Amino acid sequence: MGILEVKDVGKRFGGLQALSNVNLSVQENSVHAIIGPNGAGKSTLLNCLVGKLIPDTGSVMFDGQSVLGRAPYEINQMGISRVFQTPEIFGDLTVLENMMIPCFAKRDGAFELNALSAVLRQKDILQKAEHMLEEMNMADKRHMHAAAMSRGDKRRLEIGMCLSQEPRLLLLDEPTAGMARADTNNTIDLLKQISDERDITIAIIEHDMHVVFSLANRITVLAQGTPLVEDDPQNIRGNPKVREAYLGESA
Amino acid sequence: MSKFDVSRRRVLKSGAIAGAGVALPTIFTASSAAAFTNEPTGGSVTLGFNVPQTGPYADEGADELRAYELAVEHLNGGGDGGMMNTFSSKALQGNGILGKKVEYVTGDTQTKSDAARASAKSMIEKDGAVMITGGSSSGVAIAVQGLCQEAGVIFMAGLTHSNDTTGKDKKANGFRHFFNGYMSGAALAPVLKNLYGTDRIAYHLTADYTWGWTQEESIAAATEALGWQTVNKVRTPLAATDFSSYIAPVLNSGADVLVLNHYGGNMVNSLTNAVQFGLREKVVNGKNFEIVVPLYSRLMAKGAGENVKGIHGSTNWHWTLQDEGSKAFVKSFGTKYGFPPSQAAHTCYVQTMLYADAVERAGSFNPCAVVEALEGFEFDGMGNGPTLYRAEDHQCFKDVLVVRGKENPTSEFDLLEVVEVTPRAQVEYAPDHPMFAGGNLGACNPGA
Amino acid sequence: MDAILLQILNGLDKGSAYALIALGLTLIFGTLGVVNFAHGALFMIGAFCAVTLQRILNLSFELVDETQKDFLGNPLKVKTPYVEAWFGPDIGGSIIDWAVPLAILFAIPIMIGVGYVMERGLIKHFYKRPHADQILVTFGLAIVLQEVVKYFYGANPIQTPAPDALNGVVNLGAAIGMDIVYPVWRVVYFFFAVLIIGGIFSFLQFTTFGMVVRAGMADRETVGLLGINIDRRFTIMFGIAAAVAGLAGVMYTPINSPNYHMGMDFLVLSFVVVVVGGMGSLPGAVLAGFLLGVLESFASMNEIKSLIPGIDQIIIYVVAIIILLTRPRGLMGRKGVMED
Amino acid sequence: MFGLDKKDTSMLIIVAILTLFAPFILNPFPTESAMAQFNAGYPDLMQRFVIFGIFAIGFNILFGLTGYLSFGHAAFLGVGSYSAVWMFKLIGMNVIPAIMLSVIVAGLFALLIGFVSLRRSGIYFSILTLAFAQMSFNLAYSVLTPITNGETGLQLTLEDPRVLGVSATADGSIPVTNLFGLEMRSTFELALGPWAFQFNAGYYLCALIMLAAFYLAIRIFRSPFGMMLRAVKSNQQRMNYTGLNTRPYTLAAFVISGMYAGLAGGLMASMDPLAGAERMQWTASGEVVLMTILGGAGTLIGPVLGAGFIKYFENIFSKINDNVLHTWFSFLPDGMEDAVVFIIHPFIGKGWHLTLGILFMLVVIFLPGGLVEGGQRIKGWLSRRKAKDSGKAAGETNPAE
Repeated sequence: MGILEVKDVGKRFGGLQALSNVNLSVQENSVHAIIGPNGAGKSTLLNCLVGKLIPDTGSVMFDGQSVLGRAPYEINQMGISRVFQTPEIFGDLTVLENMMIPCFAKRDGAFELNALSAVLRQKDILQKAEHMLEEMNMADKRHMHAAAMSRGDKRRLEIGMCLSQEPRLLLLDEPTAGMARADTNNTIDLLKQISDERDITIAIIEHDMHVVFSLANRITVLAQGTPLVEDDPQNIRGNPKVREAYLGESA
Repeated sequence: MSKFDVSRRRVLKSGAIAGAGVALPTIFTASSAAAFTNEPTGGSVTLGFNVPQTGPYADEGADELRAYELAVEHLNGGGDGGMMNTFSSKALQGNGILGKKVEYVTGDTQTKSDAARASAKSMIEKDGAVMITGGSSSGVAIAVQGLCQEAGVIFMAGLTHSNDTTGKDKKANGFRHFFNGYMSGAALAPVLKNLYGTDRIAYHLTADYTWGWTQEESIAAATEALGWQTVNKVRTPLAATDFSSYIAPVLNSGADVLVLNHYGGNMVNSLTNAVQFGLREKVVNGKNFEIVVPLYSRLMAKGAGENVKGIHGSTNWHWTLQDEGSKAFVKSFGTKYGFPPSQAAHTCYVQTMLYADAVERAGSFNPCAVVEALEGFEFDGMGNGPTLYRAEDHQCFKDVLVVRGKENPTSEFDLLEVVEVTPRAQVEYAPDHPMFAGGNLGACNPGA
Repeated sequence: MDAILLQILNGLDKGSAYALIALGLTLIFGTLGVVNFAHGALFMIGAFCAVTLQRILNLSFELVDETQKDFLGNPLKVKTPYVEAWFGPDIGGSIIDWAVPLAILFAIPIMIGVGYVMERGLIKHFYKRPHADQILVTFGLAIVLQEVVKYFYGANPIQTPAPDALNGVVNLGAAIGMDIVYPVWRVVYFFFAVLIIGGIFSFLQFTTFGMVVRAGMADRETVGLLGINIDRRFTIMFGIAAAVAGLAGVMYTPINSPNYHMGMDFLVLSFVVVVVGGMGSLPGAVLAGFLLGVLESFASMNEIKSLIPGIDQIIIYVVAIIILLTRPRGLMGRKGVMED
Repeated sequence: MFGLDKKDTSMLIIVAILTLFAPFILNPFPTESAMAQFNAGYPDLMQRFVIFGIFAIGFNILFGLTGYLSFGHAAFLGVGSYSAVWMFKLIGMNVIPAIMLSVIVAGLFALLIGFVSLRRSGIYFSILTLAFAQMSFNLAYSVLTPITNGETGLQLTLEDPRVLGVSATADGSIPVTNLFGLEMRSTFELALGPWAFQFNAGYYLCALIMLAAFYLAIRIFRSPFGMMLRAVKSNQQRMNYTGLNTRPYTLAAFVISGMYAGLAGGLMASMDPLAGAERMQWTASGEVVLMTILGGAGTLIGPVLGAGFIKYFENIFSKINDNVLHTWFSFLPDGMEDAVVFIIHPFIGKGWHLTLGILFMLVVIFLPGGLVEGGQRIKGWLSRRKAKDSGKAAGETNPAE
């Protein structure tokens, strides 16, 4: 039994069957990549997992509980954090504040009217956020406006924000899209480090094969809205069906 | 414009040397040595002219302000003296009021109760005004009247036509020279009877706020007393600009008279729309369809242009009147500004004169003394024939004019013609008349 | 039945004005991304183009007539318009009579000019600024424009009648055996509005210029990358939007005498119309304009008013609330436009 | 101090000093001088400054922090005023219960409207709030007249029951609003040479309440809640995917700012017991938006400055007339005097709207951050100059930055 179980999920947009019969099982503490050509339904599937879309059929269970019908913030509180394709951070806030917000969410839940105590008095949160910044190697940027940082730093910050919530499952949506090679490699190293050091499951949607094969220990290939195959990286690499559907096309 | 009128300017200049008033404003002081609010102690006295300077009634407000400036000039002995010469009371000497030079401050009511009160308060608190006057709507008049009562200064209402001003919202410190909805009805009814007969069916369109309601009530009561039926009374939103959807139902209602209880921009638009829909060419029940606008204003009639021709209504005063007072006023106003005064200008001028005269006769600016001097005061020579300031409700009783839109105007000011001067006796009513009941003058408040 | 038909006509007529103003607002918003609070002022300026032309045509020379007296007893100065003196009283008189339709020709260049100056001189600098700043600056401009008009024309409404020939009523129901009497000018106004709306839509649909503008509305950056000078076209669109508002104003003057704050009266309503239609959607703006016009007319029927007192005061807002709660982005709005 | 950091504390102290000494600061010109026209130190205007300051501070908690632009906030102010006046009519003339009721009623009203309107964001939210407020205004003006007294505004009368007070005083007038016997209108006057200063009880009550409201706003700005609100403005998507429910945050901000508006409305009625429907019109809602943006949205002090700026123009500029102008320029030769008056004439008195419109445009064009940015620029310029001067004095040994 995996930590995330997707069963028979289907989703239709008007005349387009975006997903059909998707079955997926993500094992605890694995790094599971979902790959597929453009339009294969990767993003749709991801949106079904985090509550942005509700599938027409099937079920999505996280740690034995259904996520269907729950709002994104509820699913997040269950322990799923999401990293976006383009980094989604609080651009108007400082880096430190960015890091504090998930800490508050972890401590206080989805809503807490904490209107009269000063932020600066929240020692536990401050400590945690500072610690996380150091871990992300961003302590020197703590008073910078987040919007002013480079894309690589924003990605780092976003991942750090997700980690500070101590999620059980981290979902990444093409985390290196549009990045320079050096930034990509840094991100790969960071993710490797995370999966090695932490008790965490990572599911990653990715286009870049270099990233996929450096990180994943399990891969699902999606084509035309349905899983083609699920296997180890070695086997995927050699699978002719995959080559035909995906690798050959992108090569 | 007469901005460069030298004589006027000189007066203004000297009049404003100490524009802010000499006496320390003592309004709202719980413990003060003064006998009453803003008691003038120096050589001058400050009056507050609170008129709409912005918003839809700004032109009317500008005309009121011209009248006030003229009145101040006359009180201080400048100009030709205007109606001071025809006024039956001869207490005013042309040397200011009680020998004190008259100065004034101006403010903007914006035709909003709040803004009007703020403006009046600043005149009382900051400038030391001992009397507030002006305004071009009943809501504002009632709000400012309430304020003056609390503050202990006199309020001489400007243009306000609602029954409530001297009815359920009357106040001891407030006085109204202008006529009201009841008087319009009482004056119009006999004329309408002569013109249109006793067998008519009326349809009312009424601006949906207190003034509209009191006028609708007054006109409906007066016409029903003639034997007319009222088929419908429809309330229209104040903010309405296009009245087509209110006019259309009139066509098939069986009514043969449309009464427009609208004022200002509302009146211009509803009348224009009614004429557009061909109501005036219509024949209903074998009779020509007629439109009545109970409260006319020449300034507004201009906006409706051709459409007012032949339409009847009432007004407080009109510049074509040929009595000595009116002639004197039109002459001095026309000479100074180049066009004849409006009824708003007239009532404001008269109110200022009446106040000054009352102070002079009372020998004091104390509001209570002024109230006493004005209550029951009978006068003449101010353009409306013999007039009484009734003690019970502080309403002036005088002749009311029934007017008609003129068919062949000779100038842009010559829009209305007087059909009948309804004598005072015909528009009088008991102070406890049901349309005016429910109020209480209270006691005069000298403040301090 | 007659009553309902009449109210539909009234609604379409009111809707015409709403739709024209909302159309211009949406054009500006869709192309430039600017929330223009001065759009009502453009409508008002258009109306005052008609007033101005009427005044120009009525420019007169004065002759002193000793036989008549003015109100102060001085000899009366008789005024004769130059136009009548030049063309004779008949032709001159009818030129004056047709002042409002003539003002269309007069207003188009003026409004395009006003729009051009506004865009180049002010709005241009606000593309990158927050919407709140755009609102504040255009609101300030609206106040300035209306105060300037008030300074020259006063606060009272000014009558600007339709030509005599178009002043009466027409029985629209004659053909179907019903009695539906309706003012001619209002019928003219409706068809005029339909013409303008149709013109704008076909201009955007069938010309290259329009195609580029539509593409720019959808994705400004991409079109810019194609090497097309999109800014210049947008400036022209601003001029066109100003002209649409101005013409709506010119033609509106015979329906209601114009005054300096008529723009503000329409501003809030037209914003409601635009939003109900859906931000950035031209068909949505037109549809919402007519819809709200018709519903407003129905709500002022006595039968409805007696059922729900005061409904005519609030109908527009009630409809707006219902539509926005059931359709998150108005009738035809696109996702992500002005949602944050 | 007070749980604030040093910077905030000093700002609070400066604001406190400014408000408490306002009767002096706002009356810089001797009563008899021609410039006395510009004095704003009389009770009514001073009260308005602080009351609208409260209104704008509250509005800024919503708009400045969350970015939600409400176009209907005047409705809460109006509801607050009506509640307070009804309290005066039914219960008695003490202002405390009236103000409390207005805050509560406005809060409930805001909860209702906010709950519905916050289902949408951006301009759709703005139009929803506008629609609710315009509905309230239109109904208050017409159908709801029995409750609101329509056009005239809700007033006190001699017939009101006032169960805990008296309907009429011994001398036959309506009793006045008071705080446990201290009349709101009582004013102490101080004449110092040619100057006169007015110290009004009502003003000081308003000022103290504003200081409390300002203090509370600082606390909210610096709290985790305030940070969450800024996060809402910055990125709602990230909020949702960080396990935070934005709706209760925005709703809480909406209700708090509605309560501020209700407080302002209640105070307005306490100073002058009349509640007019125009207080709820969209123009009144627009005014608070303008105050906030003009002063500097999202800054603490900005909205207060904006409120003061607009109210000053409304009350002082509208009262200047040609008469006054001629007094000022009487030192000029006659022709020049007329010319100067002629040029200034369109901008004063009935032209005060024009002046205000022009100033709006100038501020937005040149000071995108509002008046606060103007202040910062002046401060920056001064400190640069000072640095330069001291640098010179030190003989370039201490190079300026």
